Amino acid sequence: MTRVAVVRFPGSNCEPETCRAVERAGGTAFYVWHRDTSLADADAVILPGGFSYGDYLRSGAIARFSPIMEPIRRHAAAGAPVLGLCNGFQILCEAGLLPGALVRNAGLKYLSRPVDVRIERTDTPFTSAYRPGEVIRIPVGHGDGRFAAADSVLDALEAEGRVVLRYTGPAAPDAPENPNGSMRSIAGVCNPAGNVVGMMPHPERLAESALGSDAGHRVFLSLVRSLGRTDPVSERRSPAGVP
Amino acid sequence: MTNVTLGIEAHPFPGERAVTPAVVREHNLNDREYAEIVAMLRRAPTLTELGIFSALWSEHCSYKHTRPVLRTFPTTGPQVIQGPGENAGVLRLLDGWAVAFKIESHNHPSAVEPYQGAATGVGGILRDVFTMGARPVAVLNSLRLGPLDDARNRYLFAGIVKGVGDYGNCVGIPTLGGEVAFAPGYSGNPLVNAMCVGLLREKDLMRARAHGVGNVLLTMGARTGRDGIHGASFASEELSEKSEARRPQVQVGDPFTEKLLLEATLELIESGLTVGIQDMGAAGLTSSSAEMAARGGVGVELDTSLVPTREPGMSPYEIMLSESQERMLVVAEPHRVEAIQAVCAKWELTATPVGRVTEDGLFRVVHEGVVVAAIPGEKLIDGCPVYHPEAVEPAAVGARRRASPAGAPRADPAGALLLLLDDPSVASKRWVYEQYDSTVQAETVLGPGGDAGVLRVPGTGFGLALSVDCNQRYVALDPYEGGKAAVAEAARNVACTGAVPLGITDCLNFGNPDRPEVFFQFREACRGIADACRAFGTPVTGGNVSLYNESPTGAIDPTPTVGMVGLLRDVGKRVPSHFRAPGDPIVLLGTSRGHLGGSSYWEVVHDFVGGAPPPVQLEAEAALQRLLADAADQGLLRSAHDCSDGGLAVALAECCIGEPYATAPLGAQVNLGNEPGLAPEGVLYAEDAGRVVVTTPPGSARGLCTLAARHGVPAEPVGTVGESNGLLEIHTRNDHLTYRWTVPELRRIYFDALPRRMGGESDRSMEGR
Amino acid sequence: MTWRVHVRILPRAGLLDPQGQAVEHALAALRFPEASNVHVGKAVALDIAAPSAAEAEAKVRAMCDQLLANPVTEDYEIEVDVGGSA
Amino acid sequence: MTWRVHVRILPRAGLLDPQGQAVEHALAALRFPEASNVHVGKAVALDIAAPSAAEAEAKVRAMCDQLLANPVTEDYEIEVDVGGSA
Ligand SMILES: Nc1ncnc2c1ncn2[C@@H]1O[C@H](COP(=O)(O)OP(=O)(O)O)[C@@H](O)[C@H]1O
Ligand SMILES: [Mg+2]
Repeated sequence: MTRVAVVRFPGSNCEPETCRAVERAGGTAFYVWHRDTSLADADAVILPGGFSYGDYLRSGAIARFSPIMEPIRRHAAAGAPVLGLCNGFQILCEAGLLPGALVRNAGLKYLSRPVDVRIERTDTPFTSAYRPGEVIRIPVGHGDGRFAAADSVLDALEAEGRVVLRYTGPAAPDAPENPNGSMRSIAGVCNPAGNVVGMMPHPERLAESALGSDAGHRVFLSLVRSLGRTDPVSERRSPAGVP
Repeated sequence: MTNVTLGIEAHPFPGERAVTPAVVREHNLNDREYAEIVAMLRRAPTLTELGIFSALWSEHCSYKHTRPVLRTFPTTGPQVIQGPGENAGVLRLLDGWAVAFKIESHNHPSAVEPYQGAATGVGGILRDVFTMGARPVAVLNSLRLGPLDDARNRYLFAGIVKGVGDYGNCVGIPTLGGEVAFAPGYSGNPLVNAMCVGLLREKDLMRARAHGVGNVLLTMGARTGRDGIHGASFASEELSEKSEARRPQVQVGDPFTEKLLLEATLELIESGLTVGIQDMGAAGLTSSSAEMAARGGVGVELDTSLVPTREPGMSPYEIMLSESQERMLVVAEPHRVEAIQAVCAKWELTATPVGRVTEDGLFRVVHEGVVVAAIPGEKLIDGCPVYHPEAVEPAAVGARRRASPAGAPRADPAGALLLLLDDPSVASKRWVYEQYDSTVQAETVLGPGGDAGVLRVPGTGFGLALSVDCNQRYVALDPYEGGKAAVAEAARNVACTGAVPLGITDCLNFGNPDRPEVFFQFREACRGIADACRAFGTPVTGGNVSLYNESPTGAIDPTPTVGMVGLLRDVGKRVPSHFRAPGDPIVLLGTSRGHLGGSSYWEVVHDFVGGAPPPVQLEAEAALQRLLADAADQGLLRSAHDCSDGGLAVALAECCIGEPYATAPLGAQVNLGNEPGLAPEGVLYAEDAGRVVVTTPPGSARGLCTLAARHGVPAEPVGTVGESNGLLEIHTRNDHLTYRWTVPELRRIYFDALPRRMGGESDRSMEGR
Repeated sequence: MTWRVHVRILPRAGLLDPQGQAVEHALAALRFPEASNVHVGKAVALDIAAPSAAEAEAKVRAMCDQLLANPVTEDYEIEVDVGGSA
Repeated sequence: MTWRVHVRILPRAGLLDPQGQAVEHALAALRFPEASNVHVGKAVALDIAAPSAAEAEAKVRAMCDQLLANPVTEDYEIEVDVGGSA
């Protein structure tokens, strides 16, 4: 069984659905607390969405100092999968595990809506079950989601193919293509080795057809498959209980 | 001066102000109430006691003007686990699950400081629900503002929406619905009503009672500051220049601490470590401790010098009356205190013993060894005089009901639809609900933008449908019919998804009850709510009264907001609001009478607010609700949307425009108006109650009509869904006219109305953080 | 003349400042025990065209009262950089 | 000695500052055309216990580098109020 640690920071709030999404894909999910100093033999780590430390000062700025970040760094350096979703992405950027920063949306308001994103890379542990260039519609919910970095960094990201997800429009005839003004419409990036991925949209929120779409399911399926330990029974998307 | 006569002794805290007649008046206690207090204590109260009485005997806490009327609500039913009187009402669902829900106003604080006022309103209602052991799974909000051409109203609107959003978003509770309306009476007096819905296992229900003499009281969560001192009595007076000056310190919300408090509270309840738990809402420590004691039939003693404060030198008066947010009061057996503190520490919170349960029935406050308050606890809660204000309908209201518009309309019947879709009260509220997280928790089945929000109960196949509604125009013109209409619309919205309405919570926003016309509105609106709830079998499980919603410019429109919860047995069968596919037959359910009284059409196109609002036929509404649930269950519905503001034409336009993120809106061809003598305005824009536009799968229209006949609901196939980006064509049979609109244009107007008006307002999003 | 003006907007004393508290805790955890009484607010920087520093300040005061600061929850301070530029 | 220290954190020059732009527009709409080049950032105020103003500043610089400012998108300035208090 693929063991996935879902990190709870004070103020995280997407942990239950993240665990359910992992389990629906055939993995085993468990919580680790931000003060823990080990990942309890996890094969992969997910930093879930939410408002760690209330987003005070800057989203992710305080959480990055949590004790759990040390084992996460080691895990990442060893090439094992690490995924940051929304606030988790913000924390990974603040921690320097991913490049750039996520700043206030260009519209200056919190934005909750579905977006269309294109899968730009399918050789990461979190996107391998998608087709290259596939466009999926999943929700965003963030106030600080505008990806920003120096031009040189952006050029390097493009050159190295490290843009994993890009906003593409339109998700509605009258909606802007790039919902938060992210530079180069970037919705998700990875580290040079491709094992650390961060994205602003929430695949875990739309990962079962009972809610209208399972567009996000394959993020978790990719992970479980890439670790090569799929449990054939639970892959049948049995509805998982709340962990 | 020591206050000893024959009563129980209490002493002024050194340095505090003497209780003079002026000070009594400042506390909003009238002569009769003060005399009751002196008689009860058999001496003059200390300042701390005066503050305690002032808080608990405010309308907000005592319901002294409204209790007799509220008693007339139906509150029982097989589904009711907990009716009014606790922090939230609780209804039974399936498989051992129950739903706790409640609505509350935060009008006055939001008028002063929109961002924090609205944010702390959400915080308060979340605590009311998790205090019961329920995990919050949805919030809804009902907002009323003055017209958006006024900069102050735009500022209030922007701040309120941001405040509601930031708080719920941060705690991680999806906002699944709400309503917003604009009318001149709300200028300077906005309404912010927030509803929270939580889920629990019936066996885990926690009631907020103190019992067990010797048990310990602990405060848990944030420190106590000077925030909102006298918020409860502030909320019970009219806004005036004077209240500006003696405005309490603004309460600032901290949703981050709230989230920790939520987790810690649920863990404490689940672990069985507590005897009782209650949030500190209005009047903070005073009301939480006094109410818990009264419910448990015991006394309490608090030592305010033990309460952790944010600032040094706070007096017992200030500590008792502080409305600092994100605090809870816990009652526990002494040997559990350490375990409770350990749970709190895990969530980075503190819990501090500050008092104990006593056997003498007294509400006693000690500070640094001085007894500063000693009041018979039961009388403190029940002793407040009850008032029966006079209720008279002014003749002018009756005249207004009989009137009809005089001048020429601002547009012909075709152009009227464009004006209506551009009216901020009718237009899409996407500008609002995009600022609210509606998908966190990943149980959202139908998000905002339709008739009701629907969520799934985790780990099950069933769900809840939720809606908040009130048409204040109807209530102003005819409070009884308006009260009925609020319940009927909420129930209809819930029923449109296929759910069965289960029960309501209400938030009764009115003006000053001492004015007979206001109390008339109150009494009659409540009678309407009660009658409708009886007819639908949806008991009132709780709610909130907000009076004195008046500013120097006048009273608000009476606004009894109804929050409805419905049960959807199979979320797989939920019915969305909007048209789904070209070729689907369109069926109109209900009876069209061309009733334009009280309509949006008259308001927007004739600048005339008047006429009698459409009467609600309660039996017909109930039959319609049953039909919708049956039809959904049998798979006969592809979409269902009720007619409300703007009547049938607006409802059809909304069905065509589609869900907010639809890639392409759909057209429709519709034939209307068999009723002889109906003018096109009446056919298009009448607001007859009890009507729903539905679509069926191709070939099922007849089946639906047969089912409708069995339920006694008139049903008429009226047309067909058209092509994407097509036309909405409405043919009125009486006069052989066909009205045509291009749906993409309707869509643009409908979605652009609020952003166009609020465009520049984002600057004030500097508010908050 | 153009003046560079800085405005510092902080939560009013006595009001809860959860952001300031969070930062203070974080600093303590990072072994900066020397920090206390931490508050977090907004900084606004602007160029103001005005004949004198005093008039630039008066203008910005008006801007603060009308827009930049919340009169109910915030206090502000204005600093005009000495020596404007033509 | 305790020093009152103010930190001003502004978006790095050249980075899009939508909040600054929005404020500039709003000011123009309120008839303050004299404002230009508006930027909005954060103000942090703290008391620092340190033997000298220079050491207080050095401490706060370290806090900024580690926590208070984001090196990718923000620049900061530190001001130590002259004359600390004992
Ligand atoms: N304040 C709000 N918060 C969240 N959603 C809202 C709000 N106002 C309106 N909505 C969404 O827009 C939908 C349509 O609103 P409205 O036109 O008032 O509906 P109805 O007439 O069916 O009650 C609501 O059901 C809700 O989903
Ligand atoms: Mg409706």
